[in-house]
Amino acid sequence: MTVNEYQKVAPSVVTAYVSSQEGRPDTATRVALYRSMVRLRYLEKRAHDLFLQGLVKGTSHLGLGQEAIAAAFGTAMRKGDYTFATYRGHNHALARGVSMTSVMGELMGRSCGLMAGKGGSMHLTSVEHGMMGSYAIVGAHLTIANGAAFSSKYRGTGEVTVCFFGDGTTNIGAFHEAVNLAAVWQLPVVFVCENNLYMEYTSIFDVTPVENPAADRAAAYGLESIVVDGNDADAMYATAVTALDNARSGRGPSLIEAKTYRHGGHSRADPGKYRPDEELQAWLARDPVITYRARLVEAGVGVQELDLIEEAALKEVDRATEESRNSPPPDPSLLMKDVFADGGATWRS
Amino acid sequence: MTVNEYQKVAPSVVTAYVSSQEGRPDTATRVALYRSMVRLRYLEKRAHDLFLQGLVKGTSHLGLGQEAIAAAFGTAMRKGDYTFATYRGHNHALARGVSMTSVMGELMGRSCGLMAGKGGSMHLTSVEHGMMGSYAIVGAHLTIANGAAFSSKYRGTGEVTVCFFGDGTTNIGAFHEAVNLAAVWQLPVVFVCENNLYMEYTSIFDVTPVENPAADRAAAYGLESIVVDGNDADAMYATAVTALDNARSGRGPSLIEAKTYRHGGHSRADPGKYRPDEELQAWLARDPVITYRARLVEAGVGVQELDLIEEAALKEVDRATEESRNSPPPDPSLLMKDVFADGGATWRS
Amino acid sequence: MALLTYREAVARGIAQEMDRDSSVVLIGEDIGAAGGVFKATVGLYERFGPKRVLDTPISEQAILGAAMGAAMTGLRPIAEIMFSDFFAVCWDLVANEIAKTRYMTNGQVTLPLVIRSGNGGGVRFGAQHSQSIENWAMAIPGVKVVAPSSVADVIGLMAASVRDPDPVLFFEHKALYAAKEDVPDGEIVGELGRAKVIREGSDVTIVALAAMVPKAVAAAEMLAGQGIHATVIDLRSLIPLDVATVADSVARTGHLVTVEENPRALGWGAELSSIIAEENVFDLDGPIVRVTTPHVPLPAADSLEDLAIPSPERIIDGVRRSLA
Amino acid sequence: MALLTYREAVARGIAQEMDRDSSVVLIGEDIGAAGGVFKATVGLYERFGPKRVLDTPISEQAILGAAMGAAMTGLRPIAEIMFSDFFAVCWDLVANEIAKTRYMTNGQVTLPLVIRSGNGGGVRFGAQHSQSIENWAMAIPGVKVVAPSSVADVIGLMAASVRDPDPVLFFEHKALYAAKEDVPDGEIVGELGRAKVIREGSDVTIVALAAMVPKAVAAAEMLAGQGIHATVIDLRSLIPLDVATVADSVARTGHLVTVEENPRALGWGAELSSIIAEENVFDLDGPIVRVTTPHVPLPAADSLEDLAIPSPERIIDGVRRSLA
Ligand SMILES: Cc1ncc(C[n+]2csc(CCOP(=O)(O)OP(=O)(O)O)c2C)c(N)n1
Ligand SMILES: Cc1ncc(C[n+]2csc(CCOP(=O)(O)OP(=O)(O)O)c2C)c(N)n1
Ligand SMILES: [Mg+2]
Ligand SMILES: [Mg+2]
Repeated sequence: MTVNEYQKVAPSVVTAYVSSQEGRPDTATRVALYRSMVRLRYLEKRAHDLFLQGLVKGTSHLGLGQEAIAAAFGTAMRKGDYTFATYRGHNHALARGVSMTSVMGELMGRSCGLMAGKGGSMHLTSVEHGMMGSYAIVGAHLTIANGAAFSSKYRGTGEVTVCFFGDGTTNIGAFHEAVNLAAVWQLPVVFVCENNLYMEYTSIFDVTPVENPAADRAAAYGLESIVVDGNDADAMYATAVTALDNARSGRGPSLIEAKTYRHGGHSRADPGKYRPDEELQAWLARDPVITYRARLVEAGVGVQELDLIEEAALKEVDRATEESRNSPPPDPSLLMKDVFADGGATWRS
Repeated sequence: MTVNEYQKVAPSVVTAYVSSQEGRPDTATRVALYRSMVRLRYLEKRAHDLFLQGLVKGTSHLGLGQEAIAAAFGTAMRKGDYTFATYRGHNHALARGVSMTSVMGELMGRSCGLMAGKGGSMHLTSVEHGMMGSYAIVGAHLTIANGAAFSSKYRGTGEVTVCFFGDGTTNIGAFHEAVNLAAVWQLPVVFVCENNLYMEYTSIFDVTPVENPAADRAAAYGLESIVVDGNDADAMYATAVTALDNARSGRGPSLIEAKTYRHGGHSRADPGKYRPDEELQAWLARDPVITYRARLVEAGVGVQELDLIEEAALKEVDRATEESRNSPPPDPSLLMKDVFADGGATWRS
Repeated sequence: MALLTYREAVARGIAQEMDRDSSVVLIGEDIGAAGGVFKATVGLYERFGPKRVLDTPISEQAILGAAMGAAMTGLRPIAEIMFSDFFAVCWDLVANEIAKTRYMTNGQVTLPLVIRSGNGGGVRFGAQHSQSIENWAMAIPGVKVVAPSSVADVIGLMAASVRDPDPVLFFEHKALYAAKEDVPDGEIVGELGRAKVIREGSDVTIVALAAMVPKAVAAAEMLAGQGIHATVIDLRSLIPLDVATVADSVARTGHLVTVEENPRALGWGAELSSIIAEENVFDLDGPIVRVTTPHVPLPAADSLEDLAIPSPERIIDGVRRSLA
Repeated sequence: MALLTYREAVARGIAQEMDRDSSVVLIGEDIGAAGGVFKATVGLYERFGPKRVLDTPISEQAILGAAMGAAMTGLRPIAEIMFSDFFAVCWDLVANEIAKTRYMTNGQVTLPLVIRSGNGGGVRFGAQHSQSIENWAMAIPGVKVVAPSSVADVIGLMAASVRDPDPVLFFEHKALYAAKEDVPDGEIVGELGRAKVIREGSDVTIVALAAMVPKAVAAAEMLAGQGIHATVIDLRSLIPLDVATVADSVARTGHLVTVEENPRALGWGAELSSIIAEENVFDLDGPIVRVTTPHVPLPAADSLEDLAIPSPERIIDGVRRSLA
């Protein structure tokens, strides 16, 4: 199959990956998954609006279309587990319980932001929620995730570390070093490749010699090859549960490739025009939030319950927007704070 | 098989890799292979002696025991082809036709050295012989080799680039990036992993999650898995011919794993005591030079012919030693020469 | 004459050299059909095709290695490292390989290559996408370091860099990509290692680079209104470093102020200051003052980033300290 | 008292801290049973076992990433980068991640970790295994930078580094590993950011670091024979930088000479010189002179390497230029 052929048929190919019948979550969990996805979706849409209004400065990378992956792990992970994400990390922060206000405030560079504006959208971090950081240099955080996993193993405290990254990341050296060391040290870490088919503006197929950029590399580290439909919250959840359990039980790391698609461009400045329209349409038809809603309704979940979830999420987003708009810019004194652990920036006497 | 079990049986396992009956070189070529191996062997032994006499300064990394690999490629490559090697590169320089005096002179920091002492033993380079450098930072030169291969492809000039490195190198990021890009760009490059079972002082098996550190990664780049007995000059030669031909004919890169063993320590300061004695003995019994001599004699090559080859090599080494000893240290003016292409080191006006 | 942006000038400079010399090729991430994330290579793929404009995987080490190997064997590659912060993932190729190979091989290997990169802050990208790392490069013997401030210089210095037989790190300033200027038609070729005196004044010498040049000029204009007349010098390249032009000016003004976007410790101003303090100390009538970003990572929030990067006001303050 | 080598002091310093604090672990290549390629970790594997002394693949990015992630979550790792030149393959972890994370997270993340490395030349290892890269680190806001010259300081500053809540880059000098000194028994704990006045003299202040300290002392002794009395200061750390001790001394001597092993451009002497030239210019009675390796890669041949690295003779010459 050539690259273009593959891309055209991708949605149906992807559907074939699913094996969501087994290990399907119970109804309460499925509702929780839906709630989580809706929250992520609404926040990202609002972030886009605020960008258009000039209120989100700098850059930002939306996870619209990729919600099922973050929601599934966020739901399956335990308190105390560690998340490492990329610049495309809003979803992952929210899915671990970080408040919308602190995420949105950070995007807007306000003092209510998670890091009071010092980090920005690409570096969302909330240690309190196990959100150990969002990293903007491709590849690095896979190596850092290993360190957290090593620490858990050393301390015997049983946390699992989950590290999210994109398809393009599989071609950088740090990916290789990190997955390899995790395998050698048998670390309790789960590497999750969100394969959205594109790097920034270039198709991953144009610059990668294998079809599944993560899964086809798993054997190089003695790991199992795992491909999952990243737009199917049930399949993602089952996969997450298994991988987390393996890690927690001392059976070592996993490398998971979740096939998905971003609805928008790479970052705020990008209209994403390089993508064939039919490809985009096919993937929009597989929207993880919309299709999951339909699935839940079909499974007997009440429409009102789902409506209420959506309304609550919308209210939460509105409130977060309001709070962030009203939040002042960071205090100027922050410029010279917290370079060092004494709270300051003094480097000479 | 556990690591230790593997190491113990390694020699016999390795023997099983050989498929040297097909593509066996003709007698003239086999004699040339023997001559090349003997030259490398004698020079390395002398380098060791000179180090004991305090004449080789700094560090040096001998290729004793690994001669078959360099000799096979050196014999199979064409004039104009490019070699990239590591700090363990004396063999590779000699095998491309670099004179013993200029190699030995470089080890001794004399002006007759290949780079007049400015590079040292770890950086042997002779552009004239296609010896495009020896590199001392693990991994980097695989990426540089790609550039030479790309250049040949771009210019349409048909050279093949061959890049040698060790087993330990397969775990660093640059390895991943380089082999991957070579596969994506279908470059005329041959990557040759000389798996001598050890990094510096640590067994490769202790820090690698697969059994064949290079070959088991080939599939990650869509490449064929190739393992060859690196102590068998015939097998190496046949493998080299095939890979060079594939590259030259536009069939893209190869990744070859040659199983071998270094007879001494990692570098001059290392007695290599971390290696089990039985392992060392088993590999010494598979000495590529001694076993090949026996094989040639069995195949009907005259003992006198082989004796003459050895005598000639010894004379060459003696002469090189003499010339290097008598060569003055580099002219002090070289300190400030050739930082830039104007020949100087001026960085300010 | 044509009104060009700084980002268009990058593409024009490259096109000029690719037209002239078929050994020039372009290598990088998203530089082809996408035209680069800063849109600085727009049109080159269409014009020169996929054989000469090559998209790569996200593999910065592989990019620079490919550039180096190609330069060793007859090509003149231009490699892109998208944001200069990413030099940190491939610094080995710059610091240990590209910079040292000519010397280590006793002159056998020549490396005519250019590595261009989006450098600097002011665009609210946060600490990992805003650094001014031209100083990292300056510290490595064996590379040349160029950082143009004007649209015309982008073309001229790009041409000079491509034609230079040595490896050149070419820092394009992200905050200047949208800047516009009229530039002459036809071939433009500059010269490396020659600073440009942008305005002359007898009271103080202000030396700046890249995005700090317009700020220094703004400060000088404000100072003129207060009766203080400043010479403003655009260094244009750090290696070669045009000390002579600076020293000449200091000999006349007696006062030196450097304006650096980089964090304080070991910015290029330190080197310049130490040279003047060693060789021209008796020309000085006051302290050499360095205006820099404080020694902190760059914050993302606009309000904080604006506080961090030198402003005309802070430059004026620096001048006053030197004159005091 | 015990007569110890510098390399033994490394192991003793680490052992002292591992004994005290079970959150201290050691990560690196060949550091376990092999005891490290410089034999600076001999005995630690036997004493603390494979759970606390971990050999890694040749994966410097993975090493530093592991150290960082472990430090974020309660451990106090000591990572080894075998030769400091190899920082170039993992500089991203230092410059972009470890140094910036506390700041970017508004203080949420604390990174108590040490990265130790064999640094410097004089051992004929050639350009890729001999660099003095403490300056690369000094240019990055957010890390501390330590480089001991004496055996006792190795222990004391190692202890201080391990106990420090911030990331510390700890540069051991390869040419000093065999140096021997008597050191007291029992716990030794030093302090970061305090320079040491090694000898006092009223004519000139010579500031040095690591392997340049014994050379500066040798020069001072020779100068004393010629009636010139030098103060010699061992900086011991670059970040924090003890400017006060240097400035005090310059206020007395009126002359400053820095002795750096690094190539000239942007060595730490430039920063120190620029600080004095800005803040203490009126204390100076002559130019600030920097004695450095020329701005070239280091050659391998012994005769050339000896010419490159500052010698007592070149230091004396520098002093004479400052006093002239
Ligand atoms: C080392 C490095 N190189 C390049 C970049 C620029 N960059 C940022 S995101 C990106 C694409 C990443 O693609 P992928 O891993 O698929 O993640 P996605 O954005 O699709 O989620 C690139 C090239 C970077 N941040 N770091
Ligand atoms: C990036 C980097 N890390 C570490 C080293 C130190 N080092 C030099 S050789 C070596 C072992 C390499 O092992 P291998 O690749 O198997 O090659 P061999 O020496 O066995 O030929 C190491 C760790 C280095 N030179 N570069
Ligand atoms: Mg992607
Ligand atoms: Mg090996």
